[in-house]
Amino acid sequence: MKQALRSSEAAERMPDGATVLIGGFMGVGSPHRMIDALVARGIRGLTIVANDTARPGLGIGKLITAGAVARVITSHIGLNPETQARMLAGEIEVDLVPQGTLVERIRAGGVGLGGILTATGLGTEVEEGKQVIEIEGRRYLLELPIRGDFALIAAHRADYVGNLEYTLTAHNFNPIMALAADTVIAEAEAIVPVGVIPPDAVKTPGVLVDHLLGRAA
Amino acid sequence: MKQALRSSEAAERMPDGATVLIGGFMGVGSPHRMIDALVARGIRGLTIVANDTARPGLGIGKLITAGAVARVITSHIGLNPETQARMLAGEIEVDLVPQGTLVERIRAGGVGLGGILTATGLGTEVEEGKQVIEIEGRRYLLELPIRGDFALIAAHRADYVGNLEYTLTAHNFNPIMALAADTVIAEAEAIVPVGVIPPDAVKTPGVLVDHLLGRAA
Amino acid sequence: MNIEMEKIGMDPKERIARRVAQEIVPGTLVNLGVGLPSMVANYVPAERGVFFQAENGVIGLGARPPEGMEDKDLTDAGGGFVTAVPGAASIDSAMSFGLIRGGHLDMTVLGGLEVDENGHLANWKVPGKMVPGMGGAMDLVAGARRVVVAMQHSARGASKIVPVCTLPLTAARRVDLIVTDLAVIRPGEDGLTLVERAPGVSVDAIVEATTAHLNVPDNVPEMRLD
Amino acid sequence: MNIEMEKIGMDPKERIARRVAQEIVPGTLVNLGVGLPSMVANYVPAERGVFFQAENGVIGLGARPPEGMEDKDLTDAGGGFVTAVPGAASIDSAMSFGLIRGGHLDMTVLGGLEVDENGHLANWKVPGKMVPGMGGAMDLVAGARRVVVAMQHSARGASKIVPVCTLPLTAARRVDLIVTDLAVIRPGEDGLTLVERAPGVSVDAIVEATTAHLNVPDNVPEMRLD
Repeated sequence: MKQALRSSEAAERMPDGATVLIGGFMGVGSPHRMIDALVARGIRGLTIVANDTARPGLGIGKLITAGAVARVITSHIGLNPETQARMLAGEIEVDLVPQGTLVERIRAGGVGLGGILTATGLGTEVEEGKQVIEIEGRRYLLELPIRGDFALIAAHRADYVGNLEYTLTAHNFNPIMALAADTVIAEAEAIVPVGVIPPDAVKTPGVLVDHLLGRAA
Repeated sequence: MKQALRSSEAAERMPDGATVLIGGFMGVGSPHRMIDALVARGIRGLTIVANDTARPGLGIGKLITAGAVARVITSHIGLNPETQARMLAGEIEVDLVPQGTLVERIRAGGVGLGGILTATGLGTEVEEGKQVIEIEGRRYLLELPIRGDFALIAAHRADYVGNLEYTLTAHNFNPIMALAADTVIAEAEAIVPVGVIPPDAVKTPGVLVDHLLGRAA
Repeated sequence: MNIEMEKIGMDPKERIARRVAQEIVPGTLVNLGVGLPSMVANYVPAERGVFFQAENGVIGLGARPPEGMEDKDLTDAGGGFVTAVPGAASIDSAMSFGLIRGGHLDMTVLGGLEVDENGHLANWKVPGKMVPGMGGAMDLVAGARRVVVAMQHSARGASKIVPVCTLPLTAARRVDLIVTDLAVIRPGEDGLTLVERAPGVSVDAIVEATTAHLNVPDNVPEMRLD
Repeated sequence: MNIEMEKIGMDPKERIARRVAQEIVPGTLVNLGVGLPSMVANYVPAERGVFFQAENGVIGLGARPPEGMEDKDLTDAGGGFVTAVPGAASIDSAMSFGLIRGGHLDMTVLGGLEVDENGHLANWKVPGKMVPGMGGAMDLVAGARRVVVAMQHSARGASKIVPVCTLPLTAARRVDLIVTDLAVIRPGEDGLTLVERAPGVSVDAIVEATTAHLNVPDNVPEMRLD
């Protein structure tokens, strides 16, 4: 059984400079309470791994605006002009990774693979500096795993042992990121007693979750 | 919307010598109706990819006993003395693959990866003949994808468009195998109208399923 | 070209979307990019049994929801509210891109900045100016069975169909079809072939508006825009 | 050794299972192999909040179901009927082995055919005789944070703890602990160290029953078997 943690307490446990996987797609299915708590704590120098940086004032965009981020590993920053401006000004380092490669690299980090071979990115800038491996006459890029010190996960419902359910397009990177960090912090819209989420509906087993944010005050 | 197919019709579409991925773990979550239909059809020379060969008289064990199988790619044959006997007699070729590597190789075949790097099998017979790749001082085996001409999938419920639900330990290899074959044939314990399985409960999207066996007569 | 567009009483984007919709095979899985490509869904009748995928996590993307019934957890890849059709499935990003990269996606429709005589697409970066990132575009072009580029023929008076892409490529793969407000063009081994022209647009006008070399057959029929 | 076992009124397998159960840390995720290792669960009180994983697809494996209430779709990795505890999760094989290989499994308990002075385990093949296959054993030994081997000290009078494994290895990794009916042995950089002896069993008897070299400290306490 998990102890319910306040978002401010959770944010205190995260040091400046940490590598943080953050769920969500344009703010949908993002851990908004944890993001707000990190902004409030004034955290600095983060490496963020996330699909995108949302928009200014939304989700991960708040961390960008707050100056909390030193580096982003992401697939898309097109809807956040502030990320682009800070990148061009040299304030944020941005590593652009194809979305499918990004999620597979995080999964590889989570399930103990040393790397994966993919055709995505061949013949593009993504190929630069990477090892190319030929198998039966076809070329593939060797892409390496990504892991975080922390993963911040947003779920639809959690139960007391930390089992998580997601809904609709709010799944996105969350179930994969929950596999790939030393410390996994989940926030859910509702926390229900054990047994309310049936075994077949659990998408992230509670054994993966280290901390659960308590009911929003 | 799928057309409901009889198991005998489905078996007729499968040629001798095909490579067939078959779900199940010791017969639990195996496509028993399709297996019976293949035995009845007298199919020969199959390459079976499956976690195990169950027991004589159970699940995949029936295909072994019927002499339908030329080769098995599997993690475990210990509970089927007939597989072992036929292997030692040179009648069946058996490729033993660690269970986690087997499922990841099938997944790689299903999601378009050219291969995966894993530490499982290093320093064992599994390493023989494989490429070893060193990354940041750690060694990994390069394991290649597996795909089938057919995947035979057992599900708990299907809906009319082929969305599948699984239950408890009858998931096992089924959701992964459904990704990795040219033709996917699913049998379910019940077929329900569209909408009865809510989007969040779908574990194999119907777009992956080519044929659905009709209600058992 | 705008004058001609107005003549036939159809917005150029609508023309493109209607023409692309004809490419969509019944009962398939299709991904539509953000922006213009997403308009294609408006012209695909429900009876065709097509499932649209939004790569952010739904198979069975539907139209906009009724006012006041939007669900914050159901959006398309552009972040706009959508619905889910009966028979829809929620999927995570690993499954979503597993479908795209594993050859399960029958077709993708993407916007473009440039397409060249090799059929190469560039659509994710203008160095030094605009770097939105590739999002899912590289996966889609590398993985989809069929890639259709839907874009305006020109931008600010300059042809977007060029001899060789000057912008960074999205993939090494040759796309399968280009549909613009002026023409339908098929890339192949022997370069770009003009296969259809927009209603009221002459072959000469298309060739003039295109910096890439176009193979022009004797007969170039008009697009059918039903 | 059977005489001594009977003296203390406990089956050798039960002794092993009870001793291994003490290794299990509250609140962790543990995988128990088929056979003897699966007996360990009987001696882990529910209050410890341990989740047992069956690699065929459940986290939160429970005891045997009541007679007549068995579910054909809920078994352990040996195919035997089990229950699921409250808070259990169903998982597919990719997630199951993702947990095992990704470092999420705190401990695994496996049977063995041989363990050697390097701490290497052999437990999946007797060439020419018995080739059950490795099942999940290679993944478990390569991936679990802690590997405990639970086995009888000898088979048909021959020591199973040997200088160098003669059977094919399960992994190159050194296991963390060996628990037999006679002893608890810890493999390390400097070989195998005898850390506990079964009640009523002398150090000399253990050394005599073991073909591998054992480091023997001055004080080798008796196993506590609560």
